[in-house]
Amino acid sequence: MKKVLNVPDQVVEEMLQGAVAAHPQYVRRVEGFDVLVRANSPVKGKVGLVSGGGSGHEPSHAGFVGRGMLDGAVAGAVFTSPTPDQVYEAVKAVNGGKGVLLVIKNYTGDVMNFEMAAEMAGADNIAVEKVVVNDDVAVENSTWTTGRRGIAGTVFVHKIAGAKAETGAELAEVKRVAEKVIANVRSMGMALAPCTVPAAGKPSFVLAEDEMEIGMGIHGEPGTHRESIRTADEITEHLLNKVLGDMTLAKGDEVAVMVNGLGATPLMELYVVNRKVAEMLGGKGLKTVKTFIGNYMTSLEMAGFSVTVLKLDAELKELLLAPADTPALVQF
Amino acid sequence: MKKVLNVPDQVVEEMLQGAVAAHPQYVRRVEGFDVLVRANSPVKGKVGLVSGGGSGHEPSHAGFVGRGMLDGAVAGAVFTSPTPDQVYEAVKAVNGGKGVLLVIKNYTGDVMNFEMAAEMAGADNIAVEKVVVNDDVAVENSTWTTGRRGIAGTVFVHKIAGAKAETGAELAEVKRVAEKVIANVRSMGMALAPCTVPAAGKPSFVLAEDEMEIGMGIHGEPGTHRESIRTADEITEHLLNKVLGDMTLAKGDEVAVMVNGLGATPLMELYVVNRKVAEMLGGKGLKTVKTFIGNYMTSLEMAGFSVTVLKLDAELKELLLAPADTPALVQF
Amino acid sequence: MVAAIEAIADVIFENKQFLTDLDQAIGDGDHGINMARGFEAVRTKLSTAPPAADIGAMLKTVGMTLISTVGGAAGPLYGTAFMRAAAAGQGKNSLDGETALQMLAAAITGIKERGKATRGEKTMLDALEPAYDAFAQGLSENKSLLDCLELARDAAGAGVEYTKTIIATKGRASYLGERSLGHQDPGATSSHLMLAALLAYGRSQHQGV
Amino acid sequence: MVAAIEAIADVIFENKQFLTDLDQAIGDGDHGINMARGFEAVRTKLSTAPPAADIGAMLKTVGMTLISTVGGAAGPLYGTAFMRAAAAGQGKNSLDGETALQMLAAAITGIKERGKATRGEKTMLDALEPAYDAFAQGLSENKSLLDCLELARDAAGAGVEYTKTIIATKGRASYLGERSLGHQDPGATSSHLMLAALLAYGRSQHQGV
Ligand SMILES: Nc1ncnc2c1ncn2[C@@H]1O[C@H](COP(=O)(O)OP(=O)(O)O)[C@@H](O)[C@H]1O
Ligand SMILES: Nc1ncnc2c1ncn2[C@@H]1O[C@H](COP(=O)(O)OP(=O)(O)O)[C@@H](O)[C@H]1O
Ligand SMILES: [Mg+2]
Ligand SMILES: [Mg+2]
Ligand SMILES: [Mg+2]
Ligand SMILES: [Mg+2]
Repeated sequence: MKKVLNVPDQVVEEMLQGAVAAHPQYVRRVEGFDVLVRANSPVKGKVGLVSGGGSGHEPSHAGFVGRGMLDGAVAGAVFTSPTPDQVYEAVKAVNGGKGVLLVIKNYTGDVMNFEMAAEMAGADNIAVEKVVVNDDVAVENSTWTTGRRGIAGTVFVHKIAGAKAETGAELAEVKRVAEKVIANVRSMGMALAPCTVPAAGKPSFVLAEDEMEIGMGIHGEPGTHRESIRTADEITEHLLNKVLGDMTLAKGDEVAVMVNGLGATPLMELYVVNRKVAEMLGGKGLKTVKTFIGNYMTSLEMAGFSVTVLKLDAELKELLLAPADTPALVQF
Repeated sequence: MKKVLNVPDQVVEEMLQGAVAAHPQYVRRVEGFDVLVRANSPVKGKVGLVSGGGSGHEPSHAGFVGRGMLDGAVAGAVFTSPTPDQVYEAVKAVNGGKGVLLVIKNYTGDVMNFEMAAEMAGADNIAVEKVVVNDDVAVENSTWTTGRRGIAGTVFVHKIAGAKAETGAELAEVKRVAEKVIANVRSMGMALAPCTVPAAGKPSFVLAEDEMEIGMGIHGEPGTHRESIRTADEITEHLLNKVLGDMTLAKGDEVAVMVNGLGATPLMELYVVNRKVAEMLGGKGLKTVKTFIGNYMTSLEMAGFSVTVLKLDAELKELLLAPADTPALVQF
Repeated sequence: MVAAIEAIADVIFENKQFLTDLDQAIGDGDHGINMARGFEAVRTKLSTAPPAADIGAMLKTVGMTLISTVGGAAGPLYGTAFMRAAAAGQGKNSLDGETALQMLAAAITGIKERGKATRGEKTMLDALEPAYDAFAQGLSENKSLLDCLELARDAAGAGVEYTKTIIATKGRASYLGERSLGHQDPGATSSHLMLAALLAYGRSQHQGV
Repeated sequence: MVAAIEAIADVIFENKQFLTDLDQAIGDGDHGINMARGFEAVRTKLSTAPPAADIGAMLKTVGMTLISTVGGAAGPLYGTAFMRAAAAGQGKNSLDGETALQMLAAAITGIKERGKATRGEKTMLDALEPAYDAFAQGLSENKSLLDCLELARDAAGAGVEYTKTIIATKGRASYLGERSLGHQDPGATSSHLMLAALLAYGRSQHQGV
């Protein structure tokens, strides 16, 4: 395990300290908890947005805490959902009187822990609603699974629901918009090389020198299959076809795109991927309103990427393009 | 070599196509050249800023083309300085009548190629000035070397000289400010694992499983020495002490910090590093005005990081905090 | 009773790597790490707070500690299980077979309510429900508490083996579809280990007396 | 003369990996890749454009092509070298020893002006300057053009060996300080290879006649 680390068990604590030191203008720590909230939390008269999950997906989620996106982010142990008491603290810290929306990635542990937190907050008479993001088309959404996983598409939920909350909308409205994003966003990823959870000390899976995993999850969960590495264009075509195959899009429709690096894949390669993405979407007569490219939802130092497409309507487009000011996403 | 690639020889071309497709609001391609300039270039009445170098350092430099930073970026082959004709095209494309400043990283090849371009532009009566960034304290600045290398500190030159140019300042003024940044910025890096130049197909160096290289250059040039991996705090302390040892800083001075990932090092680890950086700077009574943390000057998928400190005065601080709107750095 | 919990904690520490490896095969490779973190906290808690004679009170502490330190899927599930067992064991200073069975039943109900899984989905329930059945059977045959626990442990062990033969439809392993076949479930394994540790502890006490 | 350039191109292609490996040891591992890319472009250029009988015109094409395709340190240096040699050879359709010497001198001056290095700094100059001296010496002894070239090639080869014994103070290898000792300079090596290729080409022509 080659990492820049002190004590593996302390990595989340030290990361949070380093993040607060780096971004004091954006975030502050909820004392005693692994929770970062906006420096000016709670924002009165605004629905609070809380997300979180296991650590190791940085900049998700704390990197998106700030104006126009999240109010709070809860950091679990690496790749492990945070516990209910932590989420509960985040909810209390960001509640500005209009209630709190929890944005949960669809994993059994995350859903249960956030639900328990919602029950605790409910007992305090804080209005709490939740949405569960499940954009990963690598997993079949059938009664035979716990449903599709939540991956990079979650960032679009943060951005758009966050912009809606910033308008002063009510909790139900913010939730409606978040659910509209979830209904319209699909992603799929692949991995070339694994990552190592610090506390585990060894790679979470092994791939041969010429092998890749298609449909890789962001915690190292196996994907749809393994095969020999193919060209960037072939891989991109496969992933994007799977993504588009699960969406209803017509010529002239507007979309937003995210080409997301998993941690160790250089921007150079993501641009090579985006070349093919743009070519394919253009070829289908789709209009790409905005492309996000870089490391948004990572998996420690995993090598690989995911492609996300979000179908826009007038409402989603306006909210997507609204200003945001967070450590990891700033737009005018 | 595990990469998301099509043809290794085409990687720069395909990257540029992907970048233009991703950021049409920011950049356009100078037809026929490996040059990206602002979508609205040339900006009349503004000094043009051109940088560039070998590819493989993304988002440097094209990621910093946009309002408040660069006007143009020239992409050489991977880790190889671009040729004079390419730089010359960039100069012509961004010249808005007030001349052009070339921001060059201090490598023999870069300096020579940019100088030849300046001679070509001079023959066209375009006013061209150049500054050479040499922030890497790993290399001694003696008559026995070609001088310190230019690494991540270059991004501060882009930011601050770019902000100065945006005020409408004259070429000599923009150059003066750029040189002030260069005089006040120092960096040093380390690597845990090498990268592979696509056309070479094999890693540029080899490190044992428990080894790291201190003072690593961003093209895989050897550093000061190799040793067994130490803790994040120990490594950070060593690098930061080297950096500070080459600067004159007094209690109460204001600084800007960059904790820069080389490509494969996750943000989590960079935050762990920043925790120690903040602790050390705070301990010396220095005031950190702004911290940049993430992948700014990479080395393909090299694992490792660099630390940069820029000493600020009132002028540099104001320009550092001025707005910027580019693909890789946006601030209000 | 604190010593019983410590026996459980020890078996988790000993099997931290094993449980993690099992989870690496069909999940995300953290089950042992998560459980060890939780029981580390439990041990600290029980050693700093005055150990309650009331079994219910003590199990409530265990449950709440697990909920706030384990995380992932196992945290809420085992946490809820201990909380529910605590409620069933409230006010008791020692255990009889009937109470133990009620506690086990309450724990299982809690896990099912929280996780919405049923037997046969390749989860901890595939160890715990057979364990309950075996315990109940033993009790109906007037077996001793420890003999019932032995039946329960063996049934849980058989349940672990059974999980190798089925496809996961709950939890992270469900993403694997058919590829989860042949692998034993980490959560079922940790349940089996905890029952085994309880039994070994009980036997050692019994011999000592 | 186009064939002579092609002979140079071939030796570069054959040694692409070798030159790259040398550069990996003390530089950034691209010298062979850069030079091969440049001479690939040169070959294409010469095969599509009508080859000029004028040696100067042809070398100018070579120089300009190298400048616009090689990049790095070697691009401007070799590009300038060929451009300066071109100026010295302008209007000539064939080479005599004196012209060849002048062209070599002009090339070296160009490299020194552009790169501000001198002999002994572990660069291509450590192959080229000894080569020039040997060529001049041969000429003063009334040796033939090819015999002079052979002396030059051998001197360049010795210069390459010499680079192993000195510390680099110019170019990327200078960052290494003492650690550059023991390694031969990639640029000196490519210079030596080009001279060797020129000689081999000349000898083959001479035999053929
Ligand atoms: N819905 C569920 N009901 C019961 N047990 C479950 C459920 N989902 C998962 N589990 C159990 O949890 C175990 C995984 O725990 P753990 O690895 O700690 O959590 P995570 O999957 O969040 O990483 C599985 O092996 C399984 O036994
Ligand atoms: N200032 C200089 N003068 C003469 N030759 C130089 C100078 N700097 C570097 N070189 C030569 O260039 C060679 C390296 O070329 P190359 O690897 O293509 O460029 P880069 O160092 O930019 O990657 C060195 O081996 C050396 O011979
Ligand atoms: Mg987990
Ligand atoms: Mg180079
Ligand atoms: Mg797990
Ligand atoms: Mg080189």
